[in-house]
Amino acid sequence: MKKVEAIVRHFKLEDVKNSLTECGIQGMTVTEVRGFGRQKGHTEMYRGTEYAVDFVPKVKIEVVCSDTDLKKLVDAVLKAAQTGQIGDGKIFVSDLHESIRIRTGETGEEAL
Amino acid sequence: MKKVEAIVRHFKLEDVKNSLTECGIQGMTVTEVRGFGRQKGHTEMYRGTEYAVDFVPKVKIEVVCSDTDLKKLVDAVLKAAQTGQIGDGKIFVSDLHESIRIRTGETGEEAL
Amino acid sequence: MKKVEAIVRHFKLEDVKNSLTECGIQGMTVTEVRGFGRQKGHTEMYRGTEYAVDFVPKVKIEVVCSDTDLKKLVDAVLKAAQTGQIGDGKIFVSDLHESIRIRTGETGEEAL
Amino acid sequence: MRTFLRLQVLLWLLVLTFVPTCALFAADEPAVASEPEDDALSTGDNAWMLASSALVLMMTAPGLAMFYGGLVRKKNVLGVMMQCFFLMGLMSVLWAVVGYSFAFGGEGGWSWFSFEYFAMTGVGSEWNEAAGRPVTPMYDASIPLLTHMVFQGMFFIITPALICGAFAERMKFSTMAVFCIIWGLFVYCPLCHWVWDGGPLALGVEGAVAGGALDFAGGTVVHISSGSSALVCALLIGNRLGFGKDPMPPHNLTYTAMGAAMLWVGWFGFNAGSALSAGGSASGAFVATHLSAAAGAIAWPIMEWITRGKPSILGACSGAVAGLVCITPACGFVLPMPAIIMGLAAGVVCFYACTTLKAKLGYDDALDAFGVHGIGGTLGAVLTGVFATKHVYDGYGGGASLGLAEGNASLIIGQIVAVIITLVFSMGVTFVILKILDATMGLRVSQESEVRGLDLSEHGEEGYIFL
Amino acid sequence: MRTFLRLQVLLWLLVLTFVPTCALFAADEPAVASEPEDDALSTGDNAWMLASSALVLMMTAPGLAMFYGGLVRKKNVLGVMMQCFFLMGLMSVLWAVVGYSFAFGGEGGWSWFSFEYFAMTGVGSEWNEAAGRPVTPMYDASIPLLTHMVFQGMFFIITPALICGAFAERMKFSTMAVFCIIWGLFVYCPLCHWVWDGGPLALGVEGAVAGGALDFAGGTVVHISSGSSALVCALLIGNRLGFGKDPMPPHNLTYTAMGAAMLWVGWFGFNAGSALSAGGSASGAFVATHLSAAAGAIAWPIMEWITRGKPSILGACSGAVAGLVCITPACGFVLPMPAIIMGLAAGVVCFYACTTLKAKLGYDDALDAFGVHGIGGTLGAVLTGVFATKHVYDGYGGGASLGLAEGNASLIIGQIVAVIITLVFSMGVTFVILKILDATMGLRVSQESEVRGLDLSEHGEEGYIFL
Amino acid sequence: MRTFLRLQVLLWLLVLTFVPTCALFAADEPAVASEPEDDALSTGDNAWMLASSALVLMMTAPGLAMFYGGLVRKKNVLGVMMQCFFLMGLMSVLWAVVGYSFAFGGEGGWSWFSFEYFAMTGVGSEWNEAAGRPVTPMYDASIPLLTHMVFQGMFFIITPALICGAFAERMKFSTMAVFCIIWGLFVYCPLCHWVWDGGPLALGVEGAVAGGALDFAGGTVVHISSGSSALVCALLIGNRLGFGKDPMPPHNLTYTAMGAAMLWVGWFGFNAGSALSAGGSASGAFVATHLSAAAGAIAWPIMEWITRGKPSILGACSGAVAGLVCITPACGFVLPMPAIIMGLAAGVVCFYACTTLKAKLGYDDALDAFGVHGIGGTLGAVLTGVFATKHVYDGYGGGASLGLAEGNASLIIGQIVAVIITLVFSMGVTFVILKILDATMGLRVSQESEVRGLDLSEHGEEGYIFL
Ligand SMILES: Nc1ncnc2c1ncn2[C@@H]1O[C@H](COP(=O)(O)OP(=O)(O)O)[C@@H](O)[C@H]1O
Ligand SMILES: Nc1ncnc2c1ncn2[C@@H]1O[C@H](COP(=O)(O)OP(=O)(O)O)[C@@H](O)[C@H]1O
Ligand SMILES: Nc1ncnc2c1ncn2[C@@H]1O[C@H](COP(=O)(O)OP(=O)(O)O)[C@@H](O)[C@H]1O
Repeated sequence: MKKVEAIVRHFKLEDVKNSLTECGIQGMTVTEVRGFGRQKGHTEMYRGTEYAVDFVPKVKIEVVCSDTDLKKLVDAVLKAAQTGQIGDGKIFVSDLHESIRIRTGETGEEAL
Repeated sequence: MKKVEAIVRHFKLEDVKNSLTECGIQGMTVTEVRGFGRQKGHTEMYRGTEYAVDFVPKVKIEVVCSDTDLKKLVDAVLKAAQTGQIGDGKIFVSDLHESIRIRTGETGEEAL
Repeated sequence: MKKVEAIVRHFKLEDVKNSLTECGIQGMTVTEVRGFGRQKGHTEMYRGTEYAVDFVPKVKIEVVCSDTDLKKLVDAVLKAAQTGQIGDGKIFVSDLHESIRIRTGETGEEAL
Repeated sequence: MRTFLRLQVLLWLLVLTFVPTCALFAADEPAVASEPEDDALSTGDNAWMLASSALVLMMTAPGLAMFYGGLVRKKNVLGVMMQCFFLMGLMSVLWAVVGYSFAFGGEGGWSWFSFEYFAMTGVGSEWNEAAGRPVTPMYDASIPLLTHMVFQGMFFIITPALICGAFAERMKFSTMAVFCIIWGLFVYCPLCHWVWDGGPLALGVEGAVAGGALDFAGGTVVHISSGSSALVCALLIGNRLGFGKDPMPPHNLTYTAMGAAMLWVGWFGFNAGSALSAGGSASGAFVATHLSAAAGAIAWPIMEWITRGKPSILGACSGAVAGLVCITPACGFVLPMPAIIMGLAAGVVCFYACTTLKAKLGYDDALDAFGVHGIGGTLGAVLTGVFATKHVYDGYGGGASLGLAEGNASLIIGQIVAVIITLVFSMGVTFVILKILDATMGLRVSQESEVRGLDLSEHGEEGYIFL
Repeated sequence: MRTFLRLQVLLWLLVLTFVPTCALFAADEPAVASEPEDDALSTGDNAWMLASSALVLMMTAPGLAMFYGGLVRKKNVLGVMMQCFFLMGLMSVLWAVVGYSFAFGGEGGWSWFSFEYFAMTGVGSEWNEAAGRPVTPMYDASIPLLTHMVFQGMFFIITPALICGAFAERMKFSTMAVFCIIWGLFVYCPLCHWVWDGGPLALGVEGAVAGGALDFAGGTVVHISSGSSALVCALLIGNRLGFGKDPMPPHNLTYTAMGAAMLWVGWFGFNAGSALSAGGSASGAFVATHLSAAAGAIAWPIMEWITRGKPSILGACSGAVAGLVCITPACGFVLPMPAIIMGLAAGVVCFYACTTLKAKLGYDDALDAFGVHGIGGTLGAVLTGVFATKHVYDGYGGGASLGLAEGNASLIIGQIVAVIITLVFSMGVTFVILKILDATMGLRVSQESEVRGLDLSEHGEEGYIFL
Repeated sequence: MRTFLRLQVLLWLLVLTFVPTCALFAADEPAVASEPEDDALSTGDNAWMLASSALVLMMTAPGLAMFYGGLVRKKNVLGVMMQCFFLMGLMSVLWAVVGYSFAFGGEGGWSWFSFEYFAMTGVGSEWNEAAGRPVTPMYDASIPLLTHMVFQGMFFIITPALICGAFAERMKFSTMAVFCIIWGLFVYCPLCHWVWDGGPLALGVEGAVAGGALDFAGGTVVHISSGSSALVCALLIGNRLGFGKDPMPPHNLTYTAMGAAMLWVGWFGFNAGSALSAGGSASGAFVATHLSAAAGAIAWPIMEWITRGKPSILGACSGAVAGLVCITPACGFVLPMPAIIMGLAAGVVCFYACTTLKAKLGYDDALDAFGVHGIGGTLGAVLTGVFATKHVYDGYGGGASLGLAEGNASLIIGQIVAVIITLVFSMGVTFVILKILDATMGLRVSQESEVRGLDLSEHGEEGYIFL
């Protein structure tokens, strides 16, 4: 099994979710994160004091899938999240040792 | 070492924490996440506009442990987090390359 | 490639970010987390009811880097985040299978 | 089940539309050709009473809604705010239709079912042939009956809203609404009638029980009645799921603090407005109110400081409210310095009631409606018998001594008797109402709804969407 | 582009400084030696009017600012609050310089460009040689012109602020400011003049259109004008990006609820203050306002309960506001029970307007400025023609019947004509203004700015930094 | 250490209970048989003054508490709110016991230690044998002394609360409380006495310094005193940890905006209430206040627009407050248009003070108490000398010219001298108090507490629990 972490723009979440469900993914977990990267943040000014806000709000989507589904899934994210502008985000893929469904105790790909 | 990520129901956090500390775990890290899965979200209605809120609030608990502790730990989570209803959550286990305690610079299982 | 997760104190974020950019890191992702560990939380008292708040606010910094940059990076975090007090946090390192830049579709270390 | 609910709701709507429609025609009866009495209207008094009415409405929302809203868990914030807000609508309509008539219509005595002012008959202005202009009926010489009605109507809102603190985070919304209607008509109206409409609990009324009692702005009528009913509610509905096990800290103390501040500000309308005029009595009540709140706001956190090492803002807010509750029956009868003493006493006593006592007894009065309003109101009613003075109010006429501190022991007996009657009556009737509702509609939301929170399960909304 | 903007801004600043400076010297002209008329000043009336003015300002902020602020998405919360707050500054200065003069200066009739009170000439007090003291010009016998000016000035703020609900989350701030200035002078001022300064829409004025209409506190002037203009705005500026596709739930309903409560409280100043005195008329308006709001606050959620199974707090708040809007033109002319009927009607009608109607037509009136203020105001203006009664207001003199319910059909015709004139005039002028602004400044922020949110893109700030 | 603290606290509690108890008996002295003078009470004036008192309390909380609370970091939000709330209690009790007596008791002159009204002696009502009823002592012909006392008492709360902006996020709560007590008695009371109780800074008083000065509602007494003391506090307590390095943006600008709006609304009570009546003077002050706030609310963001390209809501709020501060001393003496000029000036000058000046000097006046209240107050006091006019206030009698704009140069000299005296006195005494407290109790929380935030370390609570 693989764990895919995609860090995408906030307002792309709805699109990515739809795109993933279309290609058969049945579960995912989403976290609010802030990203630092090529995309510059912005400055905010409060009564004459300027703050550089380097971190841009992003959304992290975590999906665990079988090795065979990996490519399909990555492509789905790529398609849905791309705007072509700096700051589109990243996809990170890593190996997963085991996965368990708490409700039933099922393990492995059955648990997804 | 193994990293265990458990995505559980919000109101089970206290129970899981207690169950983990009972079985000797000394540290964990918790994140607010939102999950999408078999458990359906709900619809909210604002002045006649209906929104499907697909993402359900969940809590992600991350624990790093030695390989030997793994089973004990997974069982503890399973026991504490189960309600038997759809939406109980998942446990994901992956391998960890290294862990370091920032305060002392200790590495490996010593750092936990 | 390696994924480094550093859980540090809230008010050290700015320092760690600077220290990382100085050693050439161009991207990172930050999440608000709450940690449980040797550092005790605190008790809050509301109209005579006492609550033990076991979880301490922490910040999780995720950085993906090449295997060669790993040491430099870990040292940078160690230096910037250390106060010597209990609760300084941990660094967890794991292997990464793949990384992709959504904007361009580049993969591997190019994508960082 | 759901169909039943809907039918029920429809019925209400019909009634609510029907009653005023009738009344519309009722009001159309030939105008009486009496002499207008509204020449004596004092614009100064009326200006203050209108401002006070606005202030008292502000107490329920944003005041109480923020105060209570901040104290619950995030998932129930809209639930409590909705209770306050909906009651602003529901109780006001009820008041106009029958409440005011029950409370202030008819003669004195124990019976309170007068339809004198039913559907505002004789309250609104009327074309006066003799004067050749519309004439507004007056309450007494200086303010229109309309002003009195609306000012008192604001009390009819906040009193049941206070009770909501007891069953917060678990009561069914529909049952809450029905409960408040019945409670209003069968607990609030009679008490109001007995105390403020020349009934058997009022001082100086012939045949008053134990000589009658003083209650300037609602120590018995508002606070003891709601506080003691709240205790019954908390006991009958049972503790929140996970009570004593899961942490249930206030989710937004900034709301609680701002709500407490608005309560303080609004209470000036509540108490000084109860003078029903803008003269020296209003000023005296205003000052007493302010000083008692101030004293409470320091006493409670200082108690925390001493016993636990840290003064908290929740303590300061609770203390201020306790001081305000305690001075409510007394504010028009006491001098400034005793007001400070009453505030200090309220801060200390309610602190123990909400911390030690509640913890010992183990009931779940979620937002301490009993601990603050029940205990504080009782304390205030009794202390009124101690500190009321002829220097402020000539209760017995001719400058006779009034309170215990002046050497008269009879007032305090009347006060204590009035407290007991109020306690027994409120708790008894509340018990009966709740038992009936429990058997018919059910008091409590399902366990699943409670875990999800009332915002989603009862109202289908979320308080904050910050993502 | 930016330089142009800056120049423009600088220019304004100059104008704003220049005009008052002139006026300063204008006001320095030799004082007239007339007899002082301010002996008739009623401190009671003035006390109530000053309190009312404060209450009406509170309606715009915190009231409306929280009500609207809570309804938008988090990234635009400061955007709408800033619109409200900035208008408090901008419209007030404009009102003092020319607005008041346009609205209330000169003779009646259609023309409204009077400079009688330009830059407050003749409004402030003046040294009176004969009396040997400064004398304050009076509006009528009982309150100073200054009080009237500032009270009416508060209406000049909130009316355009209401429109902001329609173009929320996408309008350029600079264009919004210019729009409000022009709209104020060319829509609000004439309407105000026609209705409240003895113009051709006022009842009883010679040559009034269709006999004239009644508008106690601004059904036409404030709500129909702003509501219908809001619809034009929503249509011309277009829907928000992602409208109908992305979820756009209110980000903070606790703000919305607290804002609605403050609107309710502030509306007492708005409506009862429109009596311009603290007598029976103010009391009657106060009561009608309260009961209509109350009825609306229960009608809307009960409609939700019936049609969808759950009453929501947003429904209760919307219903209360609808009730308040609806009673605004009527509050000084109707009895309490009809006020309840009007509130119930407003709750039900606006519920359908904001849910079914809007969904069918598909325009994006983000915060329902049209659905609540346009529809509710129209309903109120018409129902005023039904329920206005001689028992409250002797409109035709001699106790002649007033509303349809009393058997007189002529008033309601005047009401309907006034509504139509207001609708056509407001929408027409708004259309022209927006077309011109669209061609010159542009109405809408860039797509990128809209996605980021107005808080950051237009003001460089964030609402909440909770990390 | 902790034991010491507890003892101290206990001591206070004893004193606080003791003093009023004594007073209770003091007030029990035989009533004087003089003729009642309260027949001249004007209910209109009293109605307005009571409403004003409520408005001024609302300025401290929710007003200032939200304004300041939103500006700090999340971890300190309860800290500043608690300071405001606790001061509402503490300063009120202090005022009733000795503050009012010091400020308004005794004769004029520099000395201010009068015990005339100690513990409210002679302030509350008293049984009057001659009249056969309780009689309320009057302040002057039209309002009770009680009303005057409580209205002025609200100023005694907000003035030290303003200072809290300077040492926000790092001051020890206990030291803050002690500081405010001493500061109130040794800075506020004397200034109040000198300016408003016929002391040597009041215009027209024999022997007034440089002819005396005009201060309608507290330019010197409230704003210069608190603003300049705030500067001393900021300097002596030192910068916040990480100041200039870590970002410290306002954590909740929605609170700040709503707080500013409430300050604006409440300021009507502050300024127009300072007329102590509801006549033309109150109306004039009300209008001047509103227009100056409005002008400030546009001037500051327009400055930002010009210099930085974006107007911000924090700018609009800051500008409104600056305008309000600036008009405070002048509001009862100037015409509407000059009020606009003063507001514009305040907006521009305070903008530079808070941005350029502060940045250059590098002190950490966290919430700009000095930049807004110190600078704005000084500007206002000086401009009062320019724009005060005989058309509004006949300061010298017989219609003699008043301000510089009318050709009289002597007033402005008196104003400047009064400003200098206030500045030197306030800063000097504040310096001494702080030095003593630093040596005894310590001013600042530990570094660890500061990092954790005052909410947890000083009060053991959290502002928001949103999980
Ligand atoms: N090395 C990295 N490790 C972890 N997260 C990263 C890394 N580099 C970038 N990110 C995440 O990806 C987001 C987008 O990266 P950015 O450099 O701004 O744009 P792009 O990927 O289009 O070049 C960042 O905001 C950050 O959250
Ligand atoms: N493939 C997945 N990858 C990541 N997280 C998942 C995945 N499937 C489910 N989850 C997480 O697990 C939670 C519970 O899953 P759900 O399907 O609702 O219930 P159950 O596991 O009992 O069948 C989801 O809310 C989501 O956070
Ligand atoms: N086994 C673990 N798994 C995951 N996170 C951990 C673990 N142990 C500690 N942490 C994280 O590290 C933080 C610091 O740990 P703590 O024991 O308090 O201090 P120290 O590392 O200095 O001994 C914790 O708050 C928690 O977030």
